[in-house]
Amino acid sequence: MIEAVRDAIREELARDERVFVLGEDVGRRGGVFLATDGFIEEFGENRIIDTPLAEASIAGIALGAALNGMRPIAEIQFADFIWPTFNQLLGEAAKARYGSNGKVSAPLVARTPYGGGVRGGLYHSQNVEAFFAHSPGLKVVAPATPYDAKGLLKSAVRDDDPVVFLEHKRTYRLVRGQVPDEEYTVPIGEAEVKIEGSHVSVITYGLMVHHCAEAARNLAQDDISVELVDLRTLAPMDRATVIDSVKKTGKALVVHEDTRTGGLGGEVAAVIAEEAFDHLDGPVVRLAGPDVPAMPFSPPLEAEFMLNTEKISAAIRRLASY
Amino acid sequence: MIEAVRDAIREELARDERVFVLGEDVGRRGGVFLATDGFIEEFGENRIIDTPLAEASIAGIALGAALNGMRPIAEIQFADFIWPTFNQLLGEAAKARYGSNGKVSAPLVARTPYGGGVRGGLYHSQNVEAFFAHSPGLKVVAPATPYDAKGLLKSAVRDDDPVVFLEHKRTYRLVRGQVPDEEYTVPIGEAEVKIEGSHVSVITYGLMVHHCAEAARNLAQDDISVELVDLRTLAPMDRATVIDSVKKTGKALVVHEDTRTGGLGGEVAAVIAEEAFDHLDGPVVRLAGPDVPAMPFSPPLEAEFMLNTEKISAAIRRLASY
Amino acid sequence: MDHGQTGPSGEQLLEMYRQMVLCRTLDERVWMLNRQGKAAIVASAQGHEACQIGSVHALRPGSDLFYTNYRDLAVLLSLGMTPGEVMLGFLAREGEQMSGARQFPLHGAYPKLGVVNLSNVVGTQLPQAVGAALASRMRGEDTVVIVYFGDGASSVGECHEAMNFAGVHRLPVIFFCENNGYAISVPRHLQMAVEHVAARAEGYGMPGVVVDGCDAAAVYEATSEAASRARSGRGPTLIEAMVERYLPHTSDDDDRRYRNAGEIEAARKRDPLRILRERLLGTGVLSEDADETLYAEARRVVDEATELAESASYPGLDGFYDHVYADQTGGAPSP
Amino acid sequence: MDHGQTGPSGEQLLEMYRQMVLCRTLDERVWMLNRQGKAAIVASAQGHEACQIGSVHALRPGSDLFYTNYRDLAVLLSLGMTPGEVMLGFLAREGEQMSGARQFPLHGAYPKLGVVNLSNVVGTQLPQAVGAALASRMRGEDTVVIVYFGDGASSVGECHEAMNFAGVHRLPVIFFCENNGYAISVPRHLQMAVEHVAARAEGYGMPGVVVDGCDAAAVYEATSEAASRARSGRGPTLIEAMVERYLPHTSDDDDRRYRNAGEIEAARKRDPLRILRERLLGTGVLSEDADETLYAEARRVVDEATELAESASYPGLDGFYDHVYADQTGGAPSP
Ligand SMILES: Cc1ncc(C[n+]2csc(CCOP(=O)(O)OP(=O)(O)O)c2C)c(N)n1
Ligand SMILES: Cc1ncc(C[n+]2csc(CCOP(=O)(O)OP(=O)(O)O)c2C)c(N)n1
Ligand SMILES: [Mg+2]
Ligand SMILES: [Mg+2]
Repeated sequence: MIEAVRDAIREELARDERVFVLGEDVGRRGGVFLATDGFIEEFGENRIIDTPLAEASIAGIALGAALNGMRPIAEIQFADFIWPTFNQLLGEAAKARYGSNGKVSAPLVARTPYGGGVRGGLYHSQNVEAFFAHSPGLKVVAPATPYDAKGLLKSAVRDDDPVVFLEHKRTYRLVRGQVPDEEYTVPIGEAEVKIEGSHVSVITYGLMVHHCAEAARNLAQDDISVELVDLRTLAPMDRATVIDSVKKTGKALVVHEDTRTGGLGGEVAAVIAEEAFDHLDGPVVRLAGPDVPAMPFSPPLEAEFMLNTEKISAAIRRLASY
Repeated sequence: MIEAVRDAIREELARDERVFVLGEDVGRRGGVFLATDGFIEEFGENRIIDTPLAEASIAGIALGAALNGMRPIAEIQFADFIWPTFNQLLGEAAKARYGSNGKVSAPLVARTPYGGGVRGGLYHSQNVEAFFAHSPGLKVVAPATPYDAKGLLKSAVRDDDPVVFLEHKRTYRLVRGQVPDEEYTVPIGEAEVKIEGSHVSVITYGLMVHHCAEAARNLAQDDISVELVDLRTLAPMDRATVIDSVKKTGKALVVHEDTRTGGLGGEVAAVIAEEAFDHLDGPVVRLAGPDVPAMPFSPPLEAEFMLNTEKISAAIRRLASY
Repeated sequence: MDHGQTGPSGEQLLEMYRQMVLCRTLDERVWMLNRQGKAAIVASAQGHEACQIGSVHALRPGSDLFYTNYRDLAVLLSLGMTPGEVMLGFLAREGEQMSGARQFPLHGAYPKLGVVNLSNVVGTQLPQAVGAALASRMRGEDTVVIVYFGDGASSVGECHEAMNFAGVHRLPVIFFCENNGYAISVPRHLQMAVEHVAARAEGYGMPGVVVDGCDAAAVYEATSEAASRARSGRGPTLIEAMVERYLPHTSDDDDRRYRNAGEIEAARKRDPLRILRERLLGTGVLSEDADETLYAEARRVVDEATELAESASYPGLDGFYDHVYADQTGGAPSP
Repeated sequence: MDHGQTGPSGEQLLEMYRQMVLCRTLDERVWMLNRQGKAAIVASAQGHEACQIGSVHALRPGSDLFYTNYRDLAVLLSLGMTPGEVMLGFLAREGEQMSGARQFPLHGAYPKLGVVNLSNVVGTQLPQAVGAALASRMRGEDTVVIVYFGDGASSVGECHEAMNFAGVHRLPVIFFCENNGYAISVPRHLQMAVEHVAARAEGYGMPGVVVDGCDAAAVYEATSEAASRARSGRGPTLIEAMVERYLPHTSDDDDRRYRNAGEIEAARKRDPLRILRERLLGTGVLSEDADETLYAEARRVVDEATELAESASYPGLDGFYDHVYADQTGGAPSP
């Protein structure tokens, strides 16, 4: 997965002079996850900028450069440190086009590794997608596979609006997958049915796509047919694909790693409860992280927080037999 | 309403030496909405602190003082300027107790005027409740009436956990109501059925309580009986009161001024779709602000953004006849 | 201070004065319209005109970039925004240039004038200006970016971050602080422990210059020097223009709560229009008659602007959903 | 520097040295445990011991407050945290004191020691420390609050805001910057445009003191002076202790990507243990034999701590939901 991210950025840097990278340790260190490994040698320190430790200004400088014709890719080292960017990303970038009545564009990408299951403890495991997805004017992308990551990141760089690009850090090394040699992009704003099925729709994104896919494969042996929808883009959300799936299956399970209350699953469930109500054969169920402040460090506590294939399978089973 | 807020703070300052106020212009100016009018004369500049213009540190200093035995009430002048506090409020304060395994408490209150309909334009009208309500460890309160405002604010000051206290600025002068002379509090965490009814449950909070109440009164004349639930506390949410109401009426309309996608209405709708599914006689409908970045300034544009009694009545009618 | 070599010519000063008169006349009018209930909100530029106009004249409108603050009416007029355009903003009418009347007056963007003022959020413009300078330099342009902000804004974390980055990368930025001694009601001694914001410049590796912001010529010179420093790759400068705010913070404020009459009286003595007028009369560049004419002309222009705006309609609802994203009707083209 | 009047006694220096030896021994052990796959993450204090321990000795453990950074193992040991407690944290076991193993080692709070380190988020401790000082002063206590942070943290907006507020209100805070020249891989010249973080102090109305952070005695003196300044109501001080980080940023880092061997070699020459050892041997306060004994004792203590932690179990799941709010099982009482 990390290779897909790296290749996408490198190709965009090579393709378009307006693209540049800024963030902490993106230069000689190559990024703490090596997303920009070797870039400073290849593109020079004018285009690969090691910033001071100051997230608010990383976002603000990226925004200023974007308003002035560039296409910055800002790396926020961990999503847990992204709060100081809200003033610039939610407050300013999201509203730049609307607030100028279309006079300016803010085509920046803010990439950040998020999510847990990597022994990151409270402050290297957080999920932040719900915050960004509640900000009209921003686009929010959270790919699950290397193919999607590369194609969506390239689309994000080319997009004329600010895009928050969320990379689940557990997928960086865990998830492998084919990525074509030839140039391609994946459009922002389209969910994908990753597995077709007829009994229960499971709607999810990011790392959970893989756990849900495994659960679906296991349950197939018990003749429970799961349709797996990967949102891929969280905002603007592809409601049509979600609704179509639920209309077909009549049952919906929404899954995310993020804590439950106020999470993105509420939005998905609400859309279903409103737009597919007449097709529902059971409650819209959410399976999500527990409502504790964040994911603890010690192994058993971390495991308790994280969803996994077993927890997901059990939830699907319960819903299927409703 | 503003008097209720002012009285609550003044009484708590008088009651408990650990309580103090900090924020921009809270001193001689008495706050831009006069929530602290006359306080500096009454309590002195050691307890009513005019801070530099720096929201991140207003929150951080309040947190540090709370950890060290005080009970600060921090005023963030407008909710639109609250993003820089996220690092301290969501990142630190919300996790202080959990992250120290209960060793420390962070009993601070962060008050802020929010919401629109006051010709505030993009940057003096925003709703921010959904962000705070997605942070386990924080409590979030959004009263609609003077009675609730005073009683809940006093509870917030006495609470041992960090509380974000949201005051809809349109209610400051618009809304009047009885407040008893004697000391009372309203418990955090309890919704209130403001109007009992049988056909449709309307779940809302803040300014919208008043528009919904008016709609309910109007619709009563057409024999549509509305049950109006005022959440009052947004987190932790009183799900039981919501569910009980929907079980009774079978229909639910969730209303908020905040933009729709990712708003708190999603959470409410999802809870209903999951926990009251068997009792539903119609889709769970959300009526909310439009998905544009924020509320525009020019009068007709602002009016287009805001919900009002007519829009709410129409939505209730549609749902009642489903 | 020596106004010789780098100082503005008499002609330039006269033009600055003309713009100051126009700004003052317009500013007084919008304040009046507010009191009549016609303009929802006004943040007056009165007292700040000399530093705003003096700084603009030292730069290159058309190629340089101007990250303005909400109190910068004089910057905008000096750059060529018309009083009619300004007035459309204050009355929130159709045709408003910077935000389509979606925002408070003077907020949004005016790309043709090189102006960006995205929001009301104090301090956010500072890192944006630094990013804009970085972009220009990456393309090898010799653009200078000036960013205006108040003494209150100097306390914001993003101000520190922006200055630090500009210092590290020696970016062509002029940090222009209009220090009027107040952030709404908060006076200097509660805002900072030092006399001058400029005292911070050294810690960012840039010069900090304190200048009398009521003296257009002095500001012109300080800005010229900062601009040539920036253009020659020597990096940013922090200019602190000491000015006075005689009026309440905005039309929503009541400054009697925190300022006494004597203090305001004293501040009025430093009226930049009076100072420049006396100088121009003294050097014979301006006559009493010509001064009268300037004011009469300003009143005429402002009358016209008012009529234009009052007869304009409010924006329609057709475009309400436009410009949320680029790929919607009317979305801005990619830059 | 004159170590006369205000300097530490030979006995004090010997005790500091003993703590430094213990810290180094423990630090090397946890690093080894990381390499064995037993400790998930380590941010080593090696190279920083003298400044951490020297500063603690100049303060009043028990009543002063210590807002620590993640690299401050020596501060914690000096305050009285036991090696066993430390080791429980590195192995994330039941009984860990600061966070119940919910957080990275050394994060959370240890109220009995006056220690708060809520999170891994760089810079957040600065305004919190300022708020703590404000609280103490409101109650009329003569507490001093010291807050430790790195050169990288100096760039964060909240650092500026915290220092500004402390300056305005002359709060009893010591801002203690452990400047090791790197923030992970980002070297000083990309972090700031000046040589020293201390150059910023003046802009906040406080003294800025640069001190050799490898010299425990010098740090002791500088901190003593700052503490007496703070206690006598004269406000905050910014101390910048120049130290070296010989090891990678953390056990997750690979510093060969951005530092050459020669540079690290040179840094090692400033090993604070060697420097203090030579001084103590020179003044006869320490003998080679006694030094051996100190190391042997440290190894014994660290062995014991390791055994204790390795034989401890992981926390159970019973308390997983505790301490989200006070009104849940086990919630902390109101302060
Ligand atoms: C981040 C933020 N906090 C608070 C406000 C409310 N506010 C608007 S202007 C202002 C004072 C600004 O003072 P200063 O920077 O000195 O500029 P001046 O108005 O004096 O020109 C305040 C507190 C805001 N707009 N943004
Ligand atoms: C706000 C924030 N941004 C980024 C990080 C990731 N990070 C952890 S330590 C560090 C470098 C800190 O450098 P410095 O302050 O100099 O302390 P040092 O590690 O050198 O002692 C970074 C970037 C973080 N923890 N918090
Ligand atoms: Mg000011
Ligand atoms: Mg460092």
